[in-house]
Amino acid sequence: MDMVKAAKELLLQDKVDIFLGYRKLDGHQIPHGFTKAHVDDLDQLEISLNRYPLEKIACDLAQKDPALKIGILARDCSQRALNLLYTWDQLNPENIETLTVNCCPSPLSTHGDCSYLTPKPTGDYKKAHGVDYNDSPKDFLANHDSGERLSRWMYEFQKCIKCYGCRNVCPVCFCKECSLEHPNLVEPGVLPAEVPIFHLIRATHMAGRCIDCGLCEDACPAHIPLRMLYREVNDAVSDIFGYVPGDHIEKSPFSIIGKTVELTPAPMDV
Amino acid sequence: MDCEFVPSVCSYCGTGCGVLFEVIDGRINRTLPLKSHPVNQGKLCIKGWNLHEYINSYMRLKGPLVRENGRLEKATWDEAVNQAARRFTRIKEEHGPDSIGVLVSAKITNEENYLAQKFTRAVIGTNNVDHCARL
Amino acid sequence: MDKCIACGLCAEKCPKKVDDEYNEGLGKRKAIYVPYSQAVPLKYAIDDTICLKLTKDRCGICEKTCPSGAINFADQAKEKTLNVGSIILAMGFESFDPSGIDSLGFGQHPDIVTSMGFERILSATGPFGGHLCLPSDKDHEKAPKKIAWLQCVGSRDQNRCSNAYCSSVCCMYAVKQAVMAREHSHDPLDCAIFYMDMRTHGKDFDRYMEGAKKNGVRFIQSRVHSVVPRLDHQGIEMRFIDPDGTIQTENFDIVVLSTGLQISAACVDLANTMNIELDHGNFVKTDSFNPVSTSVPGIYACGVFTGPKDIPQSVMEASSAAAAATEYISSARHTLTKEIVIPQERDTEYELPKIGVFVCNCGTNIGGVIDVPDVVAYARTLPGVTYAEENLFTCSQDTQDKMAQVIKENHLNRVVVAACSPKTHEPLFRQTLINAGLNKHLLEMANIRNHDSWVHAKEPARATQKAKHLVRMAVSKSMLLNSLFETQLPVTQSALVVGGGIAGMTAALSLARQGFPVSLVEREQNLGGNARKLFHTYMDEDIPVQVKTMIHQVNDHPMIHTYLGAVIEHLDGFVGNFNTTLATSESKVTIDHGVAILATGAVEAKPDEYLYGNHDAVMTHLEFDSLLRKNDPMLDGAEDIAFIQCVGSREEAHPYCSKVCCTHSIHSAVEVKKRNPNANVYIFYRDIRTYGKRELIYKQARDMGILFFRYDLNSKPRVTPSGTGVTIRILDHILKMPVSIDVDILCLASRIEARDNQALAQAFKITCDSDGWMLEAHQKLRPVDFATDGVFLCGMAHYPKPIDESIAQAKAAASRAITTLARSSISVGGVVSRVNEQLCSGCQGCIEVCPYNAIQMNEKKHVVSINAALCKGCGACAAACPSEALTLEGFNNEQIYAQIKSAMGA
Amino acid sequence: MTVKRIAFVQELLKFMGLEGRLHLEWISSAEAQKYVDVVTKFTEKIRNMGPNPLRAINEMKKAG
Repeated sequence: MDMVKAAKELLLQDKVDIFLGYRKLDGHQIPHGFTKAHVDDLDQLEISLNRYPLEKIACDLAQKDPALKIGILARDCSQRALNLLYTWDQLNPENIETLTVNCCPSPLSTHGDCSYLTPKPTGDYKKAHGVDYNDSPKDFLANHDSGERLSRWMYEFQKCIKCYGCRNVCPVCFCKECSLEHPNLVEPGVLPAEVPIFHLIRATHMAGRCIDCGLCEDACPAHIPLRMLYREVNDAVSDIFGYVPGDHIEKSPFSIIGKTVELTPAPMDV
Repeated sequence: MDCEFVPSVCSYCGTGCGVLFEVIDGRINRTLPLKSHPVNQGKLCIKGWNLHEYINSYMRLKGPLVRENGRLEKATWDEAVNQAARRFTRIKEEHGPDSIGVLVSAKITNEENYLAQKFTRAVIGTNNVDHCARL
Repeated sequence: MDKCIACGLCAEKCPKKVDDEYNEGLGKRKAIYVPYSQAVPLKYAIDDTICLKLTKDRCGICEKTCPSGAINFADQAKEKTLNVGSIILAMGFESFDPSGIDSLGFGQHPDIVTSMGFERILSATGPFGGHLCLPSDKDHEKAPKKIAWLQCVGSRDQNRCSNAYCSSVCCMYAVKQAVMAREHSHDPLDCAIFYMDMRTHGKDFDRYMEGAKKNGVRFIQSRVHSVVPRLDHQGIEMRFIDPDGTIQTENFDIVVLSTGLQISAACVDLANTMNIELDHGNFVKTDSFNPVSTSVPGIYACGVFTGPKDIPQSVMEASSAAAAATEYISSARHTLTKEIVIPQERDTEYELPKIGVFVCNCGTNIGGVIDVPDVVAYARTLPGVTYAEENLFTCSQDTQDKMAQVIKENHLNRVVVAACSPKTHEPLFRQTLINAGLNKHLLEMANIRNHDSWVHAKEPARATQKAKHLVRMAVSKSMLLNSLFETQLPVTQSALVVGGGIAGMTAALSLARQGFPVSLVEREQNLGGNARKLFHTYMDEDIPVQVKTMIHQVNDHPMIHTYLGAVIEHLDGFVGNFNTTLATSESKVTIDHGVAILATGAVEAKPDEYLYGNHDAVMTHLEFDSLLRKNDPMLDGAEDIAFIQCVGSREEAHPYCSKVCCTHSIHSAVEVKKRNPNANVYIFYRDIRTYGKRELIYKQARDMGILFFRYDLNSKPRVTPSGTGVTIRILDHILKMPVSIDVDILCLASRIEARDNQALAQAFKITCDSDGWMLEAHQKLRPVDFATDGVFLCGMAHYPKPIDESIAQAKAAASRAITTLARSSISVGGVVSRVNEQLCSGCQGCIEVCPYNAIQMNEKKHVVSINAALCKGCGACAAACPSEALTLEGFNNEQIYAQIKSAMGA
Repeated sequence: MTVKRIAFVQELLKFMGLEGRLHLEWISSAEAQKYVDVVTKFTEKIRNMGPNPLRAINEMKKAG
C-alpha cells in the first residue's frame, strides 16, 4: 500500500518523529502514534471509517513538545482543522506533514469513502417535532416559521445531558478554559441545562472556527443535530464576512479590527 | 515521544461504555469514546469523558493516612488496618452493627466490590451496603 | 462659581429670553445660561446686559431658586496681574457676517443661513435637536428637499468685502455638511455646492469629496450672481452662469452661505496694544521658518489668528506654540511645582468587605424626585454594607472632608457613591478615598441622577425603585473590587529623531533647546533632505540659506548627536524606555531613549507621462528649482514656459492632493515672469489650491498676465515633442476649442509620494494608510501622536505639506514628546488588562484587536503578555478572548456578572 | 467589532426562531433624544412580541 510506504519514508527519513494514523486493535479501528522505533507497525496502518480527532491529538503532542515533528493522516476535514489550528497558533505548520486521504468527493476523485456522506436516518418523531439531521439550514429556515423553529430547536436542546462531548471531541476547541464551564454562564451541577444558553454559547464560539467535520454530532448521546446548527453558523459567517474557516490561514473576522468588513447595524423593524 | 491508544471500559457505572485512553509517554492524557463499541457507539456521558482525570489527580490517595490529633498522618497498612478494626469493633459493640454502613465505589473491581459486601454482611453484620453507580 | 453644581434650576425660572448667539440666533436662551453644552467648567453665567436684576434691580428669582447659594449679584470684574515668561495668542476667528452683501439675501429670508448656522441645525445640541428642518417652519417639521452651498462668501473677494485671502476650510466643511445633511434626511436630499475651485487639500479630503460626488452631491463650478427669496414663499431662487456659459435659474429650500474666517476687531485691537505686526488680512505676520512667532519676541500665536486653517493644523500650531514658548524659558521648568502629600494607604486585602454607601441629594436634583432616605435605608439592608448616609451635595468640599472622616472612623474598605456620572466626579471621589488612606480603585458609583432622577422625573416612586436597583448593583460589584496598584517606571529623558530634513532638524533643535539630549538619525550622508533642492518659499524666503543656518545650529548644539548614513536596525521597549540599535556602514550603536519622533519625509515621484524622461524640456519642480537656483541659461532663453498641475495626484491610483504644487508652480511662474516680463507663462490646472494667504500670490500671478487653463481628469493635456521644446494640446473649457501651445520648458507638478515605511512602521508598531502616509492617532485632534505611546510624527511622512506647516508640526511633535520627557517616571498599571497565563492558550486573537499594541506573544511560554505601560484599559482583548484568560482590572467578569445577577435578581 | 458580533448573533437568533430581540444602535452621549426614541421603540417592540417563550420552557423543565 502506497500510504504505508509513504508513512514509513516519513519516519525513516526523520521527516517526522511520530506519525498519527489508525490501526486495528482487538477488532477496533483506533488511532495510533507510529514511531521510527516500531516502524514495521505501519504495516497495520488503516484509514479507518471511524474518524477520531487526530488533529486534537497532534495538539496534545505539540503542547508537550513544541518542536516535535508530527505526521498525520489527513482527510479533507483534517486539512481544514489543521489550517485553523495553524491560524490560531496551536500547531506550527513547519512541524506538520500530512498524508492525504481521499474522503469527500472532489473534482480530482469521483468517489469518497467518508461515512458522513451517507444521509443519517431521522426518526418520524424527530421529523415531526425536532430538527432533521439532513435538512440544510436554508431549507429549515424557509420551511418553518419563527415559532416552529424555536420549538423545534428547544425540543432538541432540552435533551442535552451536558456531557460536553461536542466540545471534547471538537478538533478546533483548544481553549484552556471553556466558557461552557463558566459558572456565571452555565450553572454547574444543574440538569437539564437552561435552554438554549449552553448551545448558543457554543454556537457563537464556533463562529469563524467550525470546520464542519461532524464529529460533534457523532459524539452527541442526545442526537442533537449539531452539525446542522454549526452549518448555519458557518453560513452566517460566510454570508456576512465571506470567511470560510479552515479554507486558508487567515484570522477570523472576529479577531480583526478595522476596515476589512463594512457593516451597518440592521434597522429595527417594528 | 510515544503516543498510543488503549481501549478500555468505563468504570463509572454498570453500563459498560467503551472508552479509548490517549496515552502519551506512558501517561494517560485524554479519554475518547470508542467509536466501534456496540454499547455506546462513540458517545459518552460527562463522567466517561473525564475518566482519565482521577488517575493522575494530585488529590488521589496513594497510601494509608491515619488521623492523629486532628491531622492526617502517613501510616503503614498494618497501623491503619489495626486502627480501623479497633474502632469498628468498638462502634459495633457500643451501638450495634446497624450503626455502620459501607459505601463502595465504581472505581474498584467487581471482585473488590464482592469482598466489600461480604465484609459488610458477614463481618460487620449489617445490610447497610451500597454503591455509587446505582443507575 | 465654586458653588454652582449646574443643576439648571436658575435658568428654568429665569424670565428673560434672548436669541442664542451660540445657535446663530436660530434658538433662544435665558439671561442666566451655560454658553454651550460642552462648556468646561460646566457652570451657569449671568448675561449682565439683559439680566433684570443687574439692569433694573428687579426679579432676582435665580438667587431664590439656587439650592447651593451660588448666585452673587455683587460679583465684580477684577483685575489680575500675572508674571509670565511667554505669551501665546490663540484668539481664533469670527465668521464673516454676510448681512452687508445684499445680493446674497442673508437676513431677508430665514432659510438663507450661514454655514455656522447650518452647523447648529445639524447638531444634536442645536436649536432643532439635530432634526434637519426649514428654519422658517415654526413647527420645525418641514424637511428641505434641496439645499445649496455658496462657497467663498467673504473669502477671495475684494469687491464685496476686503478679504482677499482664501479661508482654506470652507470647501471641506461644505462637503461635510452636504454629506451629513443627506445622512440626516429621511428622504433623498438634493445637495449642490457652487464653487470656484474645490480646495480639499487636506489628508484624505479629496477621497471624501470623491465619495460625496459618487453619492450624488452636485458640484457646480460657478460663482453665484444673486440669491433671491421667492415672493410666493416657495423657496429661494438662485441665478448663476453654469460652466458652459449659460444663465441658469434654480430653486432651493435652504441656501447655506459658506462664510469665511476673519479676525475680529477686538483681536486687532489687542494685537495693536501688544505692538504685534499684522498682515493685509489682519492675521499675525509670521514667516515660513518661524510659523508661530510674532514680531514681538516672547509672544507667540497659533490657530486662525496666524492665518486661515483647519482643526488639525490649528492643533499642531497650538502644540508648536507651546514648544516655542517654552524653548527660551525652559530653565524655569518645575521651579513653581508644589508636591502633594498623600496619606499612607491602608492594606485591606485580608479584610471582609465593609461597604459604605453615600447617597447624594444633589440639592433637589436627585432628592426632588427620589426618596433618598428610603434608598439609604434600603442600602443599609444590603449584604456587606456597614454604613450608609445621605448628603445634600456629595461633591462639595466639606462633604468630601466628612466622607474621609467617616471612612476612617468606620474602617470602611469599599465606597459606593450613588450620585451622578463617574465621567464628571469619579476622579474627585477617588481623591477622597486617597485622602482617607484607601486605594482609589475601591470606589464604585451608581448614577442615580443622569440615569434616574433626570429621566424619570415624572415617576418618583418608580425612580426610587430604580435608584435602589442601581445601588444594589453597585454594592454587589463593590464587594468584588480589589486594590489596584500603579508602579512607577523611570523615563529615559532623551529623544530619538528619525530623519534629518527640515522637520527632523526642527524637532531636534526644539527638544535640545529645552534641555533634552537628542539623537538625530539621517539615512543620507548629509542633513537637509528635500529642502536642499528647493528654491524659495511663496513668501520669497531663500530656502537653502535657511537650511544651511539650521544645519549649523544642529551641528553646533551640544545636546544633539547626529548619526549620518545610519538606519534603524532594531527597536525594543515602550514609552519612556526605548532601546534602538542603529547601523551605519562602519559600526552599530545602541541608544536608550524615552520617546521617538518620526520625520522621515517623502519624495517627489518621477512622472511617467507628458514625455518626462524622454525630452529635455520636460522636468519636475525640483529640477526646475535647480535651474532657478543656478540662474541656468536655459531659463533666459525660454520664451514660453508651461506648468501642468496634478501630475500623478488626484487620480485613481493616487487619490490624494499633493498640497504644495499649486503654490509652487505659481510661485515659480511669478519668478519667471519677474526675471523675464516678456515670457509667456501658462499653467494647466484642475483646481487652483492656493489656500489661505497663498491666494494672494495666485492673484498676483493673474495680475502679471500668467495664463491659466483648466482641464478635466478625462481630457488631460497632450504633449508632443517639437524641436527643442514641446507642444501642449488641450480643449479650452471656455472657448470649447482645441488649443495648441508651443513651449520651451514644461514643468510638471509631480506627485509627492510616501516613502516605503513598512520596516519602520513594524519596528515602532505604527500603521500607514493606503497611500503610505503614517497614520496619526486621530486625524483632527491628535495630528502628531500615534496610537502607540511615546512615538510622534511630523513633516511629510504624515502628508505632503509646505515648509511652514512641516516646521509647525515638528515643533508640535517636540512639544508632545516633552509631555513624556519632562517627567522622571511614568505610572503604569491601574485599570489595565491582565493575563491569566494558566488559561491562555496562545491563540493570539487578542493581539489583532488591541489598538495600542500593548500585547505581545511570549513564544517561550506560548502565552501572551500585556505591557501595562501601553495598555489603556479599553477591554477589547478581554472581549475577544474565548477563554477569559484576559480580564480588565476593575471590570473583570466576576464583577460584571455580579452586577448583572444583582440587576436580574430584582 | 461589535457590529460584526451583533450581525452574526442576529442571524443565529433568527435561525433559532428568536429574531428581533437583539438590536444594535450607535448613540453618542450627545444624542439624548435618539436614545430615548430607540429605547422606547425597542421596549414597545419587545412588549408587543409577548412574554419570553424561553422562560416558559425553562420553568416547565424545572417543574419536570
